[in-house]
Amino acid sequence: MALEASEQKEALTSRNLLLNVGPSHPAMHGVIRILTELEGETVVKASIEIGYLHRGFEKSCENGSYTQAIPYTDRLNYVSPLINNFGYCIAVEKLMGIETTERCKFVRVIMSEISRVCDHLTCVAASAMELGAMTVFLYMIKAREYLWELVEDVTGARLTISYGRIGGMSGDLPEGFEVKAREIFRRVREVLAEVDKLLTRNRIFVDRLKGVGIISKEDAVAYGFTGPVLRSTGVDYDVRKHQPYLVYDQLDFEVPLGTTGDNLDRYHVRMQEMEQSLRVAEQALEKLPKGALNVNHEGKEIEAHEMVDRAKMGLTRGIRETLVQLSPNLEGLENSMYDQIAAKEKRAVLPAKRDTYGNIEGLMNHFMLIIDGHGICPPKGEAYFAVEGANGELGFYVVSDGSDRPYRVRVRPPCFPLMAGLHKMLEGYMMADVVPTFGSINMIAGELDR
Amino acid sequence: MPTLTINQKSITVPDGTTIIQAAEKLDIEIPRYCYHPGLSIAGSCRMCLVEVEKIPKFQPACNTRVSEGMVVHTNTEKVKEAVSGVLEFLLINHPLDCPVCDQAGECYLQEYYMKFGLYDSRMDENKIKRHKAEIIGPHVILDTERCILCSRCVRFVNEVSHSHEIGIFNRGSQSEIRLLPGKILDNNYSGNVVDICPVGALTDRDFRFQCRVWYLSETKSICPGCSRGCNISIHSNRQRPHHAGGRRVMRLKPRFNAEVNHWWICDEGRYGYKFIDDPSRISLARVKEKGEFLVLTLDQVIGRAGEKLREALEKVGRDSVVVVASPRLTNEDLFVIRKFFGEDLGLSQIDFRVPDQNLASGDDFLLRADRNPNSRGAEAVLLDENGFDLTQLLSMENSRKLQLLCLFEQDLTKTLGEAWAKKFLQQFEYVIYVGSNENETSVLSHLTLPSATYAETEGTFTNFEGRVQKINQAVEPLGDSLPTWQIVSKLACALGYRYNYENAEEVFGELAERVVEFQDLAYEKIGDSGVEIPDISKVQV
Amino acid sequence: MGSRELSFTERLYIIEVFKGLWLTGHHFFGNMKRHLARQLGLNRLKKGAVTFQYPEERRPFSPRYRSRHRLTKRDNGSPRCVACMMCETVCPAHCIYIVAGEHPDPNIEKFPVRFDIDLGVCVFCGFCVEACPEDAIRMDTGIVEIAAYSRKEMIYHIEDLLQ
Amino acid sequence: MMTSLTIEVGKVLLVLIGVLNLAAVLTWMERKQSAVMQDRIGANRASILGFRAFGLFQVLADSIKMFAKEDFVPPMGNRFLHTLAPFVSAFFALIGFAAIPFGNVIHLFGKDISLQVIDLNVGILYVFATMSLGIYGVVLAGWSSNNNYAFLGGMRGSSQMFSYEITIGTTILGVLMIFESLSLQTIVQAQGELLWGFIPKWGVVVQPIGCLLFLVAGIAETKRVPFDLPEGESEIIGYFVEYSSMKFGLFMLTDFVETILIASLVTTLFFGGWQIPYLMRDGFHFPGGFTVSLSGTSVSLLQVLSYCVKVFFFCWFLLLVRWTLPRFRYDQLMRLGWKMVFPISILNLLATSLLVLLLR
Amino acid sequence: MPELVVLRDVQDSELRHIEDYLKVGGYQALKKVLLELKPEQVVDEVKKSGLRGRGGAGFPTGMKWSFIPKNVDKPKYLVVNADESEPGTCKDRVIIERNPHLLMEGIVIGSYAIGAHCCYLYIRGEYYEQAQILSLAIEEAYQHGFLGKNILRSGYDLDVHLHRGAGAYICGEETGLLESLEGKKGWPRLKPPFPAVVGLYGCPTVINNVETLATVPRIMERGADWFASLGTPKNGGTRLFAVSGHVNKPGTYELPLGIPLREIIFNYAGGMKDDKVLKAVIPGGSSCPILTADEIDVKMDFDSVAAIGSMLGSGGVVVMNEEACMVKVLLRIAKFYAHESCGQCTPCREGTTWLKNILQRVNDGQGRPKDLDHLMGIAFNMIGTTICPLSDAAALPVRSFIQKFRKEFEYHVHQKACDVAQVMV
Amino acid sequence: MFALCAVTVWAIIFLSTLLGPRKPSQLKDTPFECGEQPFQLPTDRFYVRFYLIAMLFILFDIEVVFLFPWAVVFKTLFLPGFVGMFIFILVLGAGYVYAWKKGAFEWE
Repeated sequence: MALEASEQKEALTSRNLLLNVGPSHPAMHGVIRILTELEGETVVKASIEIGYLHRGFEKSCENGSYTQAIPYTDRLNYVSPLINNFGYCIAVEKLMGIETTERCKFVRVIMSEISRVCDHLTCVAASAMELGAMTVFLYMIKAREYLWELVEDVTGARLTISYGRIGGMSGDLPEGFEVKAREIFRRVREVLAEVDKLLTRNRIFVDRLKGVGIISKEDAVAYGFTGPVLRSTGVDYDVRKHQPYLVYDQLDFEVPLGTTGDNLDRYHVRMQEMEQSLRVAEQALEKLPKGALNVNHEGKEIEAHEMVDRAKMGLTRGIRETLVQLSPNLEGLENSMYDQIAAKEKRAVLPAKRDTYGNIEGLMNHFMLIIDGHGICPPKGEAYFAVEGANGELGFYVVSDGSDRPYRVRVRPPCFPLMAGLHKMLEGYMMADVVPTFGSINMIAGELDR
Repeated sequence: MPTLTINQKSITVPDGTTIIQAAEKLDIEIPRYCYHPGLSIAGSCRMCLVEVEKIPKFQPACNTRVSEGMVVHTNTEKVKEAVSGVLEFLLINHPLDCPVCDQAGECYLQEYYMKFGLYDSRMDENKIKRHKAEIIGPHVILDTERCILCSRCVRFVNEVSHSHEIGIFNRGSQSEIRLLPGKILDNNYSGNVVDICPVGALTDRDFRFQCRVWYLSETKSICPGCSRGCNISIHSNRQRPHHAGGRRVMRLKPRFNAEVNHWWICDEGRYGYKFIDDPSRISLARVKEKGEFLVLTLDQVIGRAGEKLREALEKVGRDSVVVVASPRLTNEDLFVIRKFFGEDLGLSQIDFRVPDQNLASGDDFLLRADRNPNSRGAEAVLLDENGFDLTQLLSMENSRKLQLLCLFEQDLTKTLGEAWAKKFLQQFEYVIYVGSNENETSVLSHLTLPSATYAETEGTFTNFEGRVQKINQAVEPLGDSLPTWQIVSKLACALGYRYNYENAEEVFGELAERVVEFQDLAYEKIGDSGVEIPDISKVQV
Repeated sequence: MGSRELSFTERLYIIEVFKGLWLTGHHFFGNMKRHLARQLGLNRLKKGAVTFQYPEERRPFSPRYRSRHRLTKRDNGSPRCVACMMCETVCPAHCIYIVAGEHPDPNIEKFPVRFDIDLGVCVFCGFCVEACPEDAIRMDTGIVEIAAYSRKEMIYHIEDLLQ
Repeated sequence: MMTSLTIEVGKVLLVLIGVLNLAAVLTWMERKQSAVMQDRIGANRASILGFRAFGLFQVLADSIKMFAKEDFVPPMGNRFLHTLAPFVSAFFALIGFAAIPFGNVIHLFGKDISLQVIDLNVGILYVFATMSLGIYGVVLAGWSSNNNYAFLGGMRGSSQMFSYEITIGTTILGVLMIFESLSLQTIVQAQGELLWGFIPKWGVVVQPIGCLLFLVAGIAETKRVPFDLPEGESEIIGYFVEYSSMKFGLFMLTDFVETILIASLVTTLFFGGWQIPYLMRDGFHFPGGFTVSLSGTSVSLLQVLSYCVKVFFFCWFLLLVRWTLPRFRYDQLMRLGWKMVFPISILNLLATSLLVLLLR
Repeated sequence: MPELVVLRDVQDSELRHIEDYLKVGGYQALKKVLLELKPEQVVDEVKKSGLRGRGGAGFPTGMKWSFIPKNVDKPKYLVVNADESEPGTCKDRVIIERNPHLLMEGIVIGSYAIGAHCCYLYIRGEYYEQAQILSLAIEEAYQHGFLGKNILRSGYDLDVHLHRGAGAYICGEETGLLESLEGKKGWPRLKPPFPAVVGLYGCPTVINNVETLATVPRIMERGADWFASLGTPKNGGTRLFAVSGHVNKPGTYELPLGIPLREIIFNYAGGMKDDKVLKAVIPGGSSCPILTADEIDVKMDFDSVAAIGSMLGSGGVVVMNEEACMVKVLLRIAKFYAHESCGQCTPCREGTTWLKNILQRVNDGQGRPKDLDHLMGIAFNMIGTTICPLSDAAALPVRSFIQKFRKEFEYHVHQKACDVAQVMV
Repeated sequence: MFALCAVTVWAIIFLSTLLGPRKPSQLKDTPFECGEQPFQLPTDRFYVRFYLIAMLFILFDIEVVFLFPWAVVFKTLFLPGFVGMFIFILVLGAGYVYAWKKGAFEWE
């Protein structure tokens, strides 16, 4: 007791404990290994080892057509797949010089923001759960579930959405989307308020996060951090604001910033970003160009198979005036809706279903976009496009050699630089802080390892 | 030699060149349906319309001859509009058949729609129904709905095959291709109409629904059907093995070679690929024991063959071994046979000439009576020194018992007739058969080694004119089979010789050094269209 | 920024803890009330939980939801599919296997002799539905329970898909 | 002699069965309660003949499952200690109940039976002693598993429980001071009195701060959220990471038994134990002079019921806490224990003593 | 009464027999030509006269003759196009019926001018009687030595063969006619090479309309200057106008080029029948763009008519009064072209039928608002993109009809009914 | 009570060992460390901080034990008891403050 701390150490030299945290650890959101050197409970050294979920995303993309890469992008940041979808699509569109329709841009913004909220919800919820606040987790997951319901209504799936298409989307928003979305946003806000009550002013929670996992502005920039983690340090950088894409420049939102770059700041940044995202989505809903959505078709509506049969028998008279009733999976591809969201580029966008079923031009166009070796063939060149993913700047770099397969697809995942700098946020803190710090970064192995 | 400008690019071309040909030289694509370089000009599809300065009307590029100072535009808005307009006309009565059409994927309607069309359809009338899926000959099926009346096929039967089986009947939008009364499209070149048909009107019955064309990969090769050596592309399906019952080689297409076959190929050659994936393929090596074949590994069987060979050489002598090579083998195969049997083992009884009892006949266009692809090459490689003539041996009533016969790709029962062949084979104590497919001779052999077919190997053939042309590997050798030169090399190794050729190119390199006819040739120089070797007779002097 | 320092009362833990307990307790009693009401048959509409009792109670799927595939049929029960291989080609997972055959009707011409989907490999991206020019394949069965004891059983054949 | 032995064994069995069953019910309650709090339904699938009983059978199913699981012992670990650890944990948690009175004296079979297994005059110290010994289970589990995580968990567990052991001691000093006894039965009986004639003289009334601190320290003793550091499932998985089958089940059981123990102690020390306000031996005597007469047996049964209800309530409350709060970090936990609860409890003690002095 | 050229001797009579023809001074021009003039001089004379082909295109005849290469070994041919099948036109028939020998004389002069020794006379299949008349005339001409070996002892030989077509409009197109003559399907040939170089059987060939050749003897007789003075500059001579439709006196009138259309209708054709209001006129056969009533002051010569967007064509003036439904008229025309398209070139083969189908629908009251634009677009794509002008012939009327009578078409589309009176109001 | 509890707990453990299957495997025998081979096992000496807590516990716990009897009889002892114990607590407090100052309660 009387010994000085330094003397204690000399007198009772103990070996530091080398401990693996991950790859298969309850708090590892994906698979990653943090090799920690513990002095007591204190982490003196942490080294991050990634690659446990490496599945050759980029090479897989390069082995299929441009469209076939879209399902792969779902599995990058699988918590916010829509943003990945759109990021990739916009990159290819940039490569091809396609301009999407106004409505398409708005829909993309809405869906991106919903996805972002899902992502932040998951991140905060998981962090809270790992701190033992299971109830918060479930409340937030409940909110995410509401949003996913919305996503399902639009895309036909909850996670593996495959919604983006080069030059558009796989379908327009369904009817009644706006009303439902607003209702769900209201419910999400309720949950956020509850979570706020449970956590934000709770000292146990605040103490766990405050002053923990600090990264300085300079370090964050030097490591190439982006997204909430960078903003928590007070650096004002958001792709949506600083290199506006889609229609973000027409929408009003704030970029929440932190000051110290600790876990608490990241929590606050995420919580406020959710609110901002909901705001953006609501504004976009407000401004969404309506167009021919509710056009009353004079012609009668016929079943898809009837149209196919008629066209096959050459009885095409009047087919262009009829509305085709599609398989429910294809809702939103009816001609009236499709025109609103699909870019007018027949070399990239599948024709509307009525054209595929009902006239030879559409059918041939459809075929040529699907057949191996034809498909979408952007001109030779390269394009990089970055969107604001939930975790930061998500960039797609696509190189085309003029064929129907990308020559190179490279992803700049926001998590990758974060992982490079993670050790800075872990070292010097306690073993128990590994989990909240790691959680606050929201590492997604899918996009990290690709 | 007029100089003209097409889309701001200048080029000087010989007199009489048409715009379309000049544009081709400049890599400017002008869409066309009726134009085919091997046929007369019809100028009826109107797809190749171009703008020529100082001429008010659109000119069809296929029929307009260039003149000095001509300025042609193929990509102005007006031209694009005209071309897409023509395409629209072509498609208004085109059925929605892409899903069931074999042409989809190599259809010029699709291709040009994507390149030059891309308009929104205005057609809202009923389409004209016509005859569908009519079998018009042993190889060809006709769908008149899909026909765009480019008349290529009609011109082909009139101008190339001179068989005059089909024509265009009726007038206006009722026009359609029909067989002439009392005729069917049955000539030895009928398959070519499928190739030249730019759409899916004429499709191949043999290929029908077997595989989608976009799954196919192309390999440049030479038709082994006769000594003409027509240039072909082997279309094989390597991506989706579940199609066509696992058949790998799906079809053959002629490949342009101005010196040999132009754009054409005869049906006999075109459909002569079936043996490659035939159930009769010998895929495993085997040895006959007590009258039953026993399948062993290739190395075991080659070891056994080596033993037998050594036994024959050591116990009885060189005169007891006869090697019958085949003019179906590549130059490389033949060279390795010559090198091993002739030079290393010092055998003199090597030949490839087996008199054919039922000699086929050729025609005056492409098909040659000699159905072997490499007779000329075999002569050059095998016949240059020893005076052995197999026919003598065959005709001789042999009193001495011969020890070993090594047969390469020779179905003696077929060429000699069953009785004669059996009699001949019985003279030998042991018969080794190296071949790709089962036949009556292989069944009679004591030891069988599986060799790869021409689609599974690479090498060279020498055609009857002395043109050395290259074949390339399209698919992997089936089962344990190997190219013949590899089998012989392995056999040589089994007897203690060092044969370590990496590939056919190495064999050819040595062949070019050693065989006078091939001197100065290099494998990579052969290229896609082959090289004619100087007259062999002259070289021999 | 929201991370203002905690006030003294907040630093005492207890008040915030009780606020939290109040909130969760509120949820507890509110939900209990609804559960009880439902049990007693007083209120059939309000549920005390957001979860679904899966096998007997199902979450309503969105109409667009991509569930197990099916092949649509002609009036005579044969598949509408004409074996054009679009789905097979577009499938990013290469899980569709089609073999075509000749149909006696020249207006149909082609039909699938074999049409297998390996659902163990399928990624449910819906590209096949989108690629089908004949409206022959749909993913609207609402069947999401796709399980088998072996990989082989995960391959659905044409008969299964036609049902 | 025989009868008294029978009665003793009967009491032991009653307590044991009661506690074990309550622990089992708590596993169900934990699921259901958390579910209801979290807008879920919770486990309800286990059924007997299609009868589900709101998932109560899940407990049974779980135990069957655990019994049927492979009992795994890490090869490099100490087999004996490894087996001993859960035994120690559960055993010491269970025997603590011996000193806890669950009712007053009941007159049965012509005998006065005290509703308590043993009325020790140092009952409270006995209970603390058993709780302290329970730590060995955790430490042993951590040590014998030959696993870094388990080891860390064991270390954390021991440190944490050491720290809060002191606190838990100091927090009840005030109560002891007021009721002047170490015997729990005496303390409970003392709480039957009324302050100023109408307020029950429960511990919580006279020692509110002590009650609160005891509750905090008590939760810390149970190793449950927000003090579940030894377990810390998302951090270090816990001291029982290498345990499986019913050995693991015993650790779980211990958790719940300890929860009941703390609930019982809180009830006993601060909430009047089996006492019901205004209920005397012969019935209710409300402050206004209103009386309800009851037979002695029914009073005793009512008191037992009251005890049970109180314990049950505190179990519920502890679960509510467990499912609401996040977890402390180690240093924060120590700080809370050493720098907040401990000094405050000492101050509380001094203040109490001063008050007692002054009131005298 | 203007001076007549072709119908001079046969205004109201017929000169079917050579004797009659000789009586009015027939074959004198031929004598003059064969005995006094060299072929080049004949060509020059015709050139000087400014005679333009009367078949429809109006190409200067002299020029055409001069394209025949001089120094080739191949035989040269003169082909007479008597395949008069343009709806609304029946001028050649008048010449053949009334004065076949004038044509014969023209044929011999023309053949002489281009050095042809064989002439084919391709007559429309439906002109059975006319073919009889012609074969008689040919026989008589042979008998009188105007055909055959050593004509008029000039040493010039000429054989004329009569060939009857089989009823295809397309065989009126010169190369289609050649194909037909060669025994093939009447598909127009790709040009170049032009018939003047590679024509019938691959030999240099001149194809002339009946009226053109019938004019030639007169020019030879009275001189080029006289002929040129008849019409307007550049459009010399007279023209046979076959007036039909709602007029009092439909018939074929020979009038000098440049005469106003109004005069033809109201002076020569006797004005509108039943004094109905004139609505529209097709000035030169069905393939020519239509003219409205406001435009009938146009001078009927090649250039003036072209200047207002129509064509003089083959001179078939079709007059329509207020009761004519333009949709029906156009449909009738479109049906004709859809039927007559040879099917060789894509735009024509598909376009004509497509036009017909849409028009049929519009006429049936199933039209759609976009149809008119489509018709215009389709017609636009058909013009100038084919081998022969049939496609243009089908497309031009469509465009002009819709341009000039759009209201009427729109009425059909929107009201799904035909009510001419309504539209005119 | 003791016996019964012991029997129950033992029975539970025994039953589970009896009923559970036994399928050892190489992989199962490695200690769990997130799927990686551990670098070292906790047999070495470990960081001193934990022992410090144990020391503190012993010190304070013993002192606290002294308070129990005092508290029980506090009312009887009255003022002298209070003063005596106040001094005791003061001394205890001094030690506590020293430990605090020394950072024994800091768990960095």
